[in-house]
Amino acid sequence: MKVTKEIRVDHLARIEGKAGIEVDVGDDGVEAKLNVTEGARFFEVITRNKHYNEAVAIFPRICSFCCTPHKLTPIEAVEWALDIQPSEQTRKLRDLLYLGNVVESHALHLYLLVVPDYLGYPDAFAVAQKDGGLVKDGLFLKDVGAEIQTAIGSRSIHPESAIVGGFGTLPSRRTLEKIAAMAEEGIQKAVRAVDFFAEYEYPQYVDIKRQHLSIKPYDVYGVYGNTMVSNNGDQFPVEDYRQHLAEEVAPYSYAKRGLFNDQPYMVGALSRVVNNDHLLTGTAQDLMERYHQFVTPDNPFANNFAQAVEMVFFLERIRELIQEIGEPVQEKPAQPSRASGEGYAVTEAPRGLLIYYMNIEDHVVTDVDVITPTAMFLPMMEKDIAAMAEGLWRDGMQDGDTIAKKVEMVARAYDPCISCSVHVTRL
Amino acid sequence: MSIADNIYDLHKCRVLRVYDMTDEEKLFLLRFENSETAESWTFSPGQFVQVALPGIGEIPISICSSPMRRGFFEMCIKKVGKVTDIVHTLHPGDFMGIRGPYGNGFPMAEFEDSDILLIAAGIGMVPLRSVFLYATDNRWKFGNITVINSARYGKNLLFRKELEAMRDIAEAENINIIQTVTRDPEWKGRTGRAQEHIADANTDPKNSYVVVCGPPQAYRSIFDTLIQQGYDPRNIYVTLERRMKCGVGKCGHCIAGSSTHLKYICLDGPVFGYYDIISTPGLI
Amino acid sequence: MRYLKIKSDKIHPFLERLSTYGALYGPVKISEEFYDYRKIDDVKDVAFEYTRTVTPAKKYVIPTRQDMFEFDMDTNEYRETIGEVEPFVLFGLHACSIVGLRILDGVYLDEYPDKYYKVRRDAGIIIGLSCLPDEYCFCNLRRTDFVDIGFDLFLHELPDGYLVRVGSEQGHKIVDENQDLFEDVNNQDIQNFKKFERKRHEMFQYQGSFDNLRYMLELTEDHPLWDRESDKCLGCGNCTMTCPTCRCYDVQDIPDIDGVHGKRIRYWDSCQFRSHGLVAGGHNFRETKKDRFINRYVCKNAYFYPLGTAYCVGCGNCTHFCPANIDFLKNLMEIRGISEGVYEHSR
Amino acid sequence: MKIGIHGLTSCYGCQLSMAIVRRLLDVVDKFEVEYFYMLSSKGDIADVDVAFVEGSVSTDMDEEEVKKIREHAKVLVAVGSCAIHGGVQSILHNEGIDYDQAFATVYGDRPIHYRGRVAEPIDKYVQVDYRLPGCPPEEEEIMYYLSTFAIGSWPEEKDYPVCAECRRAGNPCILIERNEPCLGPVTVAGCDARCIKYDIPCIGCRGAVPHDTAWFDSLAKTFKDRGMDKEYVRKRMAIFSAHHGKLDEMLDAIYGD
Ligand SMILES: Cc1cc2nc3c(=O)[nH]c(=O)nc-3n(C[C@H](O)[C@H](O)[C@H](O)COP(=O)(O)OP(=O)(O)OC[C@H]3O[C@@H](n4cnc5c(N)ncnc54)[C@H](O)[C@@H]3O)c2cc1C
Ligand code: SF4
Ligand code: SF4
Ligand code: SF4
Repeated sequence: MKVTKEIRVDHLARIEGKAGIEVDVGDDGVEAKLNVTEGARFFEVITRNKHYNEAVAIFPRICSFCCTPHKLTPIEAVEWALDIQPSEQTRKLRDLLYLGNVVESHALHLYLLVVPDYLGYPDAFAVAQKDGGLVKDGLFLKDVGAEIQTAIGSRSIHPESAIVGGFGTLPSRRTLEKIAAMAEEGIQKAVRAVDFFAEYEYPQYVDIKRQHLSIKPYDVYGVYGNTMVSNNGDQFPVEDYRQHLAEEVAPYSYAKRGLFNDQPYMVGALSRVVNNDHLLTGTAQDLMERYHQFVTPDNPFANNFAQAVEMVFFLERIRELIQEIGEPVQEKPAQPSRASGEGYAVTEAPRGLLIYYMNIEDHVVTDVDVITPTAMFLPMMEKDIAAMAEGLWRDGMQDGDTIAKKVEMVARAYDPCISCSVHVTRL
Repeated sequence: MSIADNIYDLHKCRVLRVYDMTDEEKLFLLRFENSETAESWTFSPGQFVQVALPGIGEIPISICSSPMRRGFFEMCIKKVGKVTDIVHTLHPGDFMGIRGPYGNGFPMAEFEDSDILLIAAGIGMVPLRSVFLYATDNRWKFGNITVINSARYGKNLLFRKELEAMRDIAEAENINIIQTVTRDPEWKGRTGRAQEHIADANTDPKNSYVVVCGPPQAYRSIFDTLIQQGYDPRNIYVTLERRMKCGVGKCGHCIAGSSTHLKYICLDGPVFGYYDIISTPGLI
Repeated sequence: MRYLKIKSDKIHPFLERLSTYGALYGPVKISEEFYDYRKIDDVKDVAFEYTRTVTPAKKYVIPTRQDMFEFDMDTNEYRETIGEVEPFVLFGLHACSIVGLRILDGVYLDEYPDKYYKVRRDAGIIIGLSCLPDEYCFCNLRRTDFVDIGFDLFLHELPDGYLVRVGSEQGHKIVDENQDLFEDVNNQDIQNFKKFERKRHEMFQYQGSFDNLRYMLELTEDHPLWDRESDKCLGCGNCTMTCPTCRCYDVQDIPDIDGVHGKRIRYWDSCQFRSHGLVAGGHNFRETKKDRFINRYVCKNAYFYPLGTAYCVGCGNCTHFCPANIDFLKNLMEIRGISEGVYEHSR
Repeated sequence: MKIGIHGLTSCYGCQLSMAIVRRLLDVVDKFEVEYFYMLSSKGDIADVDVAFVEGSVSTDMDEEEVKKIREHAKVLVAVGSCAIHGGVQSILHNEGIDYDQAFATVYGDRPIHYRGRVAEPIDKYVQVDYRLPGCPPEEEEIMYYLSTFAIGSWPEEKDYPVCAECRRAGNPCILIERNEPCLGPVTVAGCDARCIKYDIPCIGCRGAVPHDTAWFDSLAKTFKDRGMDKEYVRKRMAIFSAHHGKLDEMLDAIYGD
C-alpha cells in the first residue's frame, strides 16, 4: 500500500496506560494500529506457584482503574476451583464493592478524561476553571465509589480486605448509611452527566455494525453472572470461553487482541446496555426511554452515554444493596472444601468482560488465564479508528493534528485500559 | 498567646544581622520581638535554645554570645540538613521561633578566681565562644585565659578573624589565643591537634578550669594530655550533643548512659564533668 | 484509708454511673487473645478478667499522634492546639499501669511541665482493678504490684464483689454521691481480700527483687545474650509501643498545601528505630540493631529516683507483644545469672 | 513551582492516587503541572523542579524516558513500589525466570517490535532523591510530600516498620495471635497499618523498610518457628521485595540453602 498520509499519536493522553496510535492513509484504504508500548508484566507467570491467597493479592496490580474487578474475579475463580461457598452477605458486599469500582471508574473516565474533549480543553483542570461544577460533580461521584471501596475493601486502589471466602473487618451500619446518602446525592449529578452527553451528536464515520458481548446477569442488571451473551443471540457459559474467544498477537503491541466468531467485537458499558437494557429499572429506565436514540449499538461514542446511564442505575442499586445488607455481621471467611481444582469466573469490569481461569493444586496456583476487556475490544477499536480517519480524510480533512484529535476521541470512548491489556495471558 | 504555661511555645525573634563565617557556617544576631522578653531573657554560657521555623522543624542550637549583652544573642549555625538549610536562607528582618534557654550550662561561678583553658575542635568553638566572651566581659573575675581553637583547615577555623583581631588586647589582658590546623598545607600558623598545644597555655594546671568541646572521639586523648600535665580531673568539663526534639527531657531521644547513670543530655547536660563521663559508659 | 464494698450485681450500675463523670474507657476484648482500652458504650463490654491491653493507658495522656501547634508560615506565628479536653474515666487499670502513669508524671510534670500532658492527666479519673499475674508478669520484682497512690478508687476482687479503696478526694466524692451502690466491709471480706492477695502473690513466677539488677546489667556489656537475642529482634518497636512507661516521641511539621498554614505534630517514636539516635552528618549514637536492643534494656532497668523504682514496672507487655518471642524477663534473669526456675521459684 | 508526574511500566495506581487526592484543585493551583499525561494532553517532558515517577523500568523506552525525566528535573521522586522496588512484576527476578522464556510462554514465537526486560527499580538507572512509598501511596503522604516541596523544603521519609503504626492503632497482632504471615515487621510504615486494621495480614505492599533495617532474617525465624516453610516465606516476601539485595542471603541464614 502506498501511504499518502501518516497520522501519529506517540503517546495517547488521558487514558489509563501508555499507548500510541498510528494511522496510515493509503491509496487502497486506511490502516490503524494501537501501539501498546508499556512493558509486559507477565501476571500469569508471576502468580503461578503461589498460594492462592497471595495470587489474588497480586492480580489487582494489573490495573489500578479496575483493581477491584481484578480482585473479585480471581476470588470467584478460586472459590469455584476449591468449592468455597461464601455467605449471602459476602456476595452482596462484593456486589456493592464491585459497583463502587464501576462508579468510580466511570466517573473518572467521563469527567476527567472525556469531558475535556467535548469542551475542547487539554484537561479537567482547564475545564474546572470554566465550569467548576462539572468537575466537582465528577470528583464527588468518584468519591462515592472510593468510599465504598475503602469501607469494604480497605482502600479505593488495591483493596486488600476482600479475600477468598469473605472479608476482613466489615464496615459498620453507620458507614454504609453514610455511603447510601452519598449515593443518593450522586444520582442527580449522574443524571446531569447523562444530559450533558445527550447534547452531543456522534460522528457518523464510525457507524459500523458490530458484535456486542456481555454477561448475562444473574437477575439484576449488574456485574455478576456465569454466562455470556451477544447481540447476535449467541450464548455460552464461562467455562466454554476458549471455544468462542480467540486471542492474537500483533508485532506492534504488547497487548493481545481478541476475536469472537473470528470477528472483532465490542465489550463494555454500551454492550451491557445493548444486551441487557430490559433489566434497567428506575431512573435509568426513564432516561433510556427519553434518550433511546443515543444508545446506538453501532457507534462507539454511545459508550460514554451508556456509562453515564449505568452510573445512574448503579447508584440506585448501591442504595438498594445497602438496604438489603442491613447491619453487617462479622463472619469468618468461608473455607475450601477441597485443596485442588479448576475454576472459572467472568464479571463485568467497568470496561467490559473480564475472564479468569485458574487451576489450583494443593492450594497452590499452577495455571492462570486472564482475558481483559481492553484486549477483547482492541481490534474493534482499531477498526473504528481507521474508519474515523478515513472518513475525515475523504471529506477533505488534511490536517493531521485535527484527525489525530478525532481518532483519540474514538480511542477514549472505549475507555481503554492499557495496563490491563498487557498483564498478559498465555496463548 | 499562652507562652507562659506552654513550654513548647516560641518567642518570635527577629534576625538582625547574618554573617558568613565559613562556607558552611553562618552567624545570626537576633533580638526578641517582644521588648519585655528582650529585657528579661537571659542564659548562661553552655546553654542552648530550640530554634524553630514553621513548616520545617525545630532544632537545638547553642548560644554563642555573651549573656552580658542583654536583649541580643547570637547563634552560629552549620548548614547540614532540613532545618539548617532553610535557616541559611534567612535574611535580616526575617523571623525565627526561639524557646529556652535549656541545659545546665557551665558552672561559671565556680570558675571565678581560676584560670580558664578552653579547647575547641571544629564546631566546638561555638559554645566555647560564649564562655570566652563572658570571661572577657567579666575579665576581673578570672585568672589567665587560654583558647585553643583547632580545625582541619584554616578556612574551617570558626571565629578565626574575631580571635585574631583580639590578639593585641588579649596579650595585654593575659589571654592566650592559639589557633591550629591539622591538614592545611597553606596555613602559616600553628599546626597539629589541639592537645599538642596544651603545654603552651598560660593557665596554671593547679588552679584552672578546662572546657573541651569537639567531636567526642577527640575527648579521650585530650583528657589524657590534660591529666598528664597536671590538670585536676574534677575541673575538666565537656559539652555533648545528641538528637533532640524537645530540649526539656520529654522526647527521650537524648537519653544516654547506663542503667545506673541514665542521663538526659538536655537536662543533665549538655555540660558534663570528667567524672560523669568516666562513670557513665555510653556518654561519649 | 477508706474501705467500702461493692457487690457483684452493683458493678454494672456502678459503671453506668461512672460514665456520668466523663467519657468511660475500659478494657474490652478485641480478639481471641487480646484486650485493649476502648470507649465503653455498653458497660457489659467491660472485661474484668483481662491481664494486659494492646495499648497501654499512656495513650490517654500522650495520644499516639497529637497536634501541638497550628502555625502561619507568613507571620511566623504559632497557636497551640490543646483544645478542650473533656473529663474522662479510665476504668480497670492494674497496679503496674497506675505506677506507669506516675512514672510518666515524673517525666512530664517536672520542672518543665508539659501542658498537653497535664490537661489530659487532670481530666482523667482513674479506677484501679486487681489482677492475677500470668507467666509474663513480674511487677512483684519491680515492687509495683500494689499501689497506694495514683488512683481515685481501686477495686479488689472478692468472691461476691469488690473491696474498694478510696485513694483521692475525687474518689470520696464518687462513693459519696453513689452511696446506694456501696456497703461497709465486713470481716469475711477482709479475710477474702487477704486470701486473694496471698493467692496472687504465690502465682508470680519469681519472688524477690530486682533492685540490684541495674548494676549487673551494667557489668554485662559483653554477654553472649546480646548478640543472640538482638539477632532475633525485628526492630519493629512493638515492645516500646506497648510499654506503659516508654514515651519517646518524635515531632514533625506538616505544612498545608496552601503554603501558609500547617501544624506541628508529635507521635510515638521508639528507640528501636534507626533514626532515633541519628544526627546530622549521618552519625548514629545507636548505630546497630544490637545497640538499639541494649539501649532498651538499659533504659528500662535504670532507676527512676523520684519514685524509687525502675522505669520498667514489670507488666510483661514487651514480652507478650513481641512477634519474635523475645522474653524480657527470661533475659533479665539470665543477666542476673539465674536460669529459669532456680531463683526463689515459688512453685 | 513546576512539577511533572510520569508513569513507566505499572498499574498506574500511583498516578491515579495523585489524581484523586481530595484537594486536587488546590494542588493544581499551587503548582504548574507541566506533565501529567494520564490527565492532560498538554506538554512534553519539560524542565521541572520536582518530577514524580511511577513505574518500573521494563522496556528500553522506559529507560530512555526515565533518563530524560532525570535530565529535566531538579529533584526526582520515585513514587510507589514499582519505581522504588521494581513492583510485583519483579517477582520474575526473584524466581530467576528468564525474560525471553516468560515472553515466549505468553507471546509464542511471534515477534514484537519492542525489547522488554525483567522489571527493575528506577534507581538502577537514575539517581533518586526521595521515595514516596506505597502500592499505591497514601493520600496523606502525597499531600505531605507536595506541601514540603511547595515551601522549598523536603519530606522526612519514614524509616520504621508498619508494626509501629499497628500498635499505635491498637490492633491485635495477628502474627502473634493467629500465626498469620504478616509482613508488617519488615514493611515501611505510612499506611497506618491499613490491612491489619481490616484484620488482614500485611503483604508488604509498601516495600521493605529502608537503610537495611528490614530484618527478613529475624522475621523468617519467627515464621519458621511457627511452622512456615522456606519456599512459602520466600515467595511471600518476594512479592514486593524481589530486588532486595539481602533477601535470599537472609533467608538462607535461617533456613539453610
Ligand atoms: C545541645 C546542642 C547544641 C547544638 N548547638 C549547635 C550549634 O550551636 N550550631 C550548630 O550548627 N549546630 C548545633 N547543634 C547541632 C544541630 O542541632 C544539628 O545540626 C541540627 O539539629 C541539624 O538539623 P537539620 O534539620 O538541619 O538536619 P537534619 O539532618 O535534616 O535533621 C533532621 C532532624 O534530626 C535531628 N537532628 C539532626 N542532627 C542533630 C543533632 N546534631 N543534634 C540534635 N538533633 C539533631 C533534628 O531533630 C532535626 O530536626 C547542636 C546540637 C545540640 C544537641
Ligand atoms: S519494659 Fe516491658 S515489662 Fe517493663 S514496663 Fe515496659 S513493657 Fe512492661
Ligand atoms: S499484626 Fe503485623 S504489623 Fe501488626 S504488630 Fe503484628 S506483625 Fe506487626
Ligand atoms: S498493611 Fe501492608 S499491605 Fe496493607 S497497606 Fe500497609 S504496607 Fe500495604
